[in-house]
Amino acid sequence: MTTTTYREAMRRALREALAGDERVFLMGEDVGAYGGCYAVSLGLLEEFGPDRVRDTPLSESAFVGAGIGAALAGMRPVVEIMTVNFSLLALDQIVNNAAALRYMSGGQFHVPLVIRMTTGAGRQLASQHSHSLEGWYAHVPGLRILAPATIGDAYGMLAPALDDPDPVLIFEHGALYGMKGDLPDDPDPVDLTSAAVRRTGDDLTIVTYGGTLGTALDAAERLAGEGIGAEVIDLRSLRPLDMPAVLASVGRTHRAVVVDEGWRSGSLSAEVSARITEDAFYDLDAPVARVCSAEVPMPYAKHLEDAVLPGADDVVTAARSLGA
Amino acid sequence: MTTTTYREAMRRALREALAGDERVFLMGEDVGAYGGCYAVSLGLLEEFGPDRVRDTPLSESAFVGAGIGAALAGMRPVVEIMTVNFSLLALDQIVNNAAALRYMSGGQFHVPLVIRMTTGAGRQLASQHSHSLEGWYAHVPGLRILAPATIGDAYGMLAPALDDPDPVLIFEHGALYGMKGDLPDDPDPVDLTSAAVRRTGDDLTIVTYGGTLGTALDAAERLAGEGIGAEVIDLRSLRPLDMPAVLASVGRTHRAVVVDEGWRSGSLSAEVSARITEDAFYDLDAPVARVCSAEVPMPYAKHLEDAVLPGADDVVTAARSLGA
Amino acid sequence: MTGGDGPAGGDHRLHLLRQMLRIRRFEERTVELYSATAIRGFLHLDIGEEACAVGVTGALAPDDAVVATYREHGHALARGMTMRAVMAELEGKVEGVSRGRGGSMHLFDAATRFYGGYAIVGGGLPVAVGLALADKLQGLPRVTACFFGDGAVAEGEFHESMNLAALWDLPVLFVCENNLYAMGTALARAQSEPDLAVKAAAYRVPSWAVDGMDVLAVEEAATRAVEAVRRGGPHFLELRTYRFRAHSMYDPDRYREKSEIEAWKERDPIPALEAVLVADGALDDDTLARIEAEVAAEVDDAVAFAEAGTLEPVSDVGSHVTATPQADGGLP
Amino acid sequence: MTGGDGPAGGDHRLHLLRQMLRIRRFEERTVELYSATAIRGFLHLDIGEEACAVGVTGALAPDDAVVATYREHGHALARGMTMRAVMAELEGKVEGVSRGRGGSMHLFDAATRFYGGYAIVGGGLPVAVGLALADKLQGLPRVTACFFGDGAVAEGEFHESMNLAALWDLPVLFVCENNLYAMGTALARAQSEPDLAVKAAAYRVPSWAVDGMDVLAVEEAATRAVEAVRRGGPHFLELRTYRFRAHSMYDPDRYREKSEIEAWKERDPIPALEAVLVADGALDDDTLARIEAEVAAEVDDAVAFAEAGTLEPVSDVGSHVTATPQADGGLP
Ligand SMILES: Cc1ncc(C[n+]2csc(CCOP(=O)(O)OP(=O)(O)O)c2C)c(N)n1
Ligand SMILES: Cc1ncc(C[n+]2csc(CCOP(=O)(O)OP(=O)(O)O)c2C)c(N)n1
Ligand SMILES: [Mg+2]
Ligand SMILES: [Mg+2]
Repeated sequence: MTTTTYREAMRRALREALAGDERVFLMGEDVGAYGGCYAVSLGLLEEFGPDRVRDTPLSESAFVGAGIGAALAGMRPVVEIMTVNFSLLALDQIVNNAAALRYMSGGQFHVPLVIRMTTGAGRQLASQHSHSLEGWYAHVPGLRILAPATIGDAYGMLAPALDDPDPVLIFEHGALYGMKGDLPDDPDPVDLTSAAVRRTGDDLTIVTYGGTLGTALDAAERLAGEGIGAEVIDLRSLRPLDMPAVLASVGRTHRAVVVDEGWRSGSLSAEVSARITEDAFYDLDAPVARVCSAEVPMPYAKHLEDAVLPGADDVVTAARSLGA
Repeated sequence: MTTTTYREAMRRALREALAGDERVFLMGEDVGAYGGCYAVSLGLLEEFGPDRVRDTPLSESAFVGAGIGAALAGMRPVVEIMTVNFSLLALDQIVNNAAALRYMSGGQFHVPLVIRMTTGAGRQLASQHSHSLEGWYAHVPGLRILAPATIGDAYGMLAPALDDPDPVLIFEHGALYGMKGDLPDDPDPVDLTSAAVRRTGDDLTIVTYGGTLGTALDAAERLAGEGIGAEVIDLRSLRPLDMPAVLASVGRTHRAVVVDEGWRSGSLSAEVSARITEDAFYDLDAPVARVCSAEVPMPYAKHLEDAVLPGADDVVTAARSLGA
Repeated sequence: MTGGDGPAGGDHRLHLLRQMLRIRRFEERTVELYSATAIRGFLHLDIGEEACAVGVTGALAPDDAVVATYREHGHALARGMTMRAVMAELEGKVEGVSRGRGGSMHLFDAATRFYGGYAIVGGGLPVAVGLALADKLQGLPRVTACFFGDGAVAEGEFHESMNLAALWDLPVLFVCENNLYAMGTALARAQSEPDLAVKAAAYRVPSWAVDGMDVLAVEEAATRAVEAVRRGGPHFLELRTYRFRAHSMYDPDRYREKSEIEAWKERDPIPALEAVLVADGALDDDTLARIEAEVAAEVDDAVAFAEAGTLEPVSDVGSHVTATPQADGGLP
Repeated sequence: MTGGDGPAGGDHRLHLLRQMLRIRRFEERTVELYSATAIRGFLHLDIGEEACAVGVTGALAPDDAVVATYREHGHALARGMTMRAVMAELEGKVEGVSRGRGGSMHLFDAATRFYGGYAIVGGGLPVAVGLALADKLQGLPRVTACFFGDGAVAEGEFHESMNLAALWDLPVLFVCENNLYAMGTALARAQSEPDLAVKAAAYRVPSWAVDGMDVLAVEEAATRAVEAVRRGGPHFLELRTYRFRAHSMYDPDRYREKSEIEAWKERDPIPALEAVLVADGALDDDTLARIEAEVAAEVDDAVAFAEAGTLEPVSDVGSHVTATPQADGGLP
């Protein structure tokens, strides 16, 4: 067991992947000489050299597409898009090529590509640098979408993602990189397909992932103080969704709040809410509630950003409103 | 009253806009010499000249961004993106600039831009040319999203969209251009903010828009034959959503099916479903059902495409499953 | 690598002729099939441009890779996909190269390293860069030939891909089939600098401009270019060509003068090569008639094969989205 | 158009000096405020590059437009935003140029036609093209100056925007502040052709390369370039400059040699201009001390103003999303 950070856990996973498989290489803006925009890849250039830790020019579409091509030809690229905000420039490659190639080639080709990117707000980066768009990616058939919320997942999701013969996108919330915690020296392999119950409770299910897991756990703690037992489910995989896990919990608690950092309308929470209603309507004692970001481009000022983002308060209020 | 087509109605609206306001110009790939990919702008180049009906090179990001800049400086551009599939290349401009400029400039600037694009499948155009991504755009604060499903709306939405001081996106379903119908010589102005009840009924509400309105109406007709009265609501505006209209209907019928052509997970239907549940839970006699496309990149073969797309059969089946 | 029906006899030029004829006759038949609604969707014909596909693929080795656009019947056939499997694809049959899921715009073939069939203009270029990057990283002396049109040159992906390939010295042959139009938009109305070689130079990518109506010239230039790429770094080949038909079956072709089209038809690559061969005594009427008959038979056979083909069961529509089926698939 | 505190006296060069000092001292103070957490988010400093912003904006007319990047304090101040309003913005106060919503990366000002403040690299270029298109369509003899970095040149939007501006002959002055790095990536590791003038030529856009550490040279070149743009068509100005500080406050600056930074600091544009002025007898110690004192007072005043500023009420957070508030706004 070692005390480490989310950032270091991710780095350890990258290092082991690079060391363990010649086909793996890391590519993206400033992953090398700069040390990684969020220092995730710090030191890897020195260790593995510029062919395998490859700085790219500012050209998101081309280097993501190059990752697709390299994957098609037998490599196992890990492409870092510095943040989800910039990924829009590469979205065509992801949707129309990475996600579709297996299908439209009738199964002849496949794209064993991992794309990592930072997502989320909370650091006063304003309107163009604060998106949470992983819900969009979760809309696209052919992709697997992961959101590690813990140190264990930050470390443990990369290896199975690289083993997946299809494209996997990993969304790392920018506010988590500094999070500290323990990581076993030889952690168990992670199962990418299942959600995790991060706290148990009988009165209410809080469904969330990534950057808002902490928010949900804080809210659960406060609700416990009021005698309300909240179960917290970390989705972990946003596509496919582990609905059996969610439904099992809601089947017991009869109430659900879905929390995510995206804008509410058209958020991933909408999908989770719709599915709970579709599959557990008669189990529900109250409508599924959602706690998301206010629907505004993110303002810079801290008090405004705080107001826009979903907080533990908002989750507690929503939970109470369900009469749990 | 004239008999016309959806395509001609759109063209008439464009012609009147160009004739009526010097600030209006149309810009996009092949809007001029080619006559418009779907012949919407046929003849307008000859009538208004190349400055106002402006062919662009294949560079979606730049010409959409140029529309934003021109709008900032007082023009009223109508930018045509040939199809929604290509709009991913311009998505950064739309999300990070068009939608955000008013907010992040503290209200100093605004972007009176209209973007039109074709959406949808049904013409065997396969995986890269069959998307229905208007639901993604409806996620973005700062945008107004319209989906004309009738000839009246094809004609009538453009003028108020141009009057809107903020960016408006109009999604024209490719299968509708040839649709025939009547248009008054002097139609009433269209209210962009309200949904339309296209058929009344007391047993069930079908909520849809754009290309699947016909599907919904067919299904309603068949349900009528079974003694089930389906009310059909055409959302018309996908952002903001006219939820009062939807809720008023569901308040009477107690059952709802939402139909759209997007992939189900993360679709606009998810949002509509979640909102109905949130706001009318205790009115519902059954969970809200969704009928969407199968979650696959669109296959070329006709029988497969037909199977993937939501059809009247699927809507009827879903309606029956609600016990209406 | 050669496609089709075996070795073409002693004179390699006869082989090139046959390849062009295969494409021409194949596509002529697809027009009929389109009218008969056996083929649907978008259908973009290569007619007039056959020398490009034939000349360039003729210069490639079997384990080189090809990336093409939605206008790729010619490339697919020249590269070695069978006419049967391509025709079956166009008819949406499971015997098609892409199981009937791709259609005309998305031909794929692992056996010939034909990586598609991209219908978003410019979208194939980054993929080609990546294929070449993999080769370079693996130390494989392979070349990736990436076809695209003059219209694609305006897209940001052209710029980004040229730079990346040049910066990293990757074995990509960029082949621009400059047919002077992107749908209805003439090159000079799309590019402030219509000389594409100047653009290539801006990335330090060496370039050739070649008469794309002359298959011998194309093959020769492509051979030199492929060699150069194999020795190191990307090269750019501009093939000056012309499509005789409209952009797609939907295009009323309003934007070109008839006289312009007629003038280019005078330079049709097929009669042009025939004339050279006849003048050399390498081709006579009988031989030509024989080749035409063989090609016609191959086309007939392909159509028969496609029509006898089967439709993929609807219940399989969710397969091949991912290796392991996802619960989110399935029918509506 | 000049910003700041009024006319600078007879010698225009003193005005340029003052402008550069205003930017330098302003930004030095922002570093302190960042450490004190009064400023947060990303903060990108112009220090070392002041001659670019000052020289180019000096060449613009009042109704010309400016489009800039996230590294735009200098451009905003030189263009005429008040130090008070910019500082208030950085402190997130409603008195800020963008009401505290934009922060350092998104400075906007309608009065000076300063259209932002774009933080997606390359994202401002198409907007600049559109501003110029509007001017051309309206017959207004205005110029749009569009600033961006060397890193942006690799993005597809650079390519598309240059082509569009050149093809349509639009009055855009493309100003590339080539500081040799995009974050940690040196230009030569990002561009196969690092000579940016060659790139401009690929669009038939005339270009100038200028010493970006010499404000007089920048202003002179910019003046000629702006005139040329006003007469017709885009021009490209490469300003060879260097940032003395790290990319942002987060950047540990591991990728540059200390000696390289020191060598460039020898060419600091402020002492360089001072030396010229002193040699000419146009500046003496007293005058310099007076200017420095006035600038220091302006900075102090701006900080006091910002600190006394107010926070926008949280209840207003949903305003200015659209003209008419949408029901979908509001708090979580
Ligand atoms: C990104 C994108 N924009 C627009 C289109 C629509 N479109 C299809 S082909 C085409 C013209 C392409 O011209 P060119 O690259 O010269 O190839 P050609 O068709 O002449 O072979 C256009 C505009 C598209 N498929 N993709
Ligand atoms: C599209 C995009 N990709 C990546 C980033 C992250 N990023 C911010 S600034 C920057 C470097 C830009 O370099 P350059 O254009 O030379 O401008 P400079 O910062 O040197 O002034 C990068 C990579 C971004 N903001 N936008
Ligand atoms: Mg062309
Ligand atoms: Mg730079």
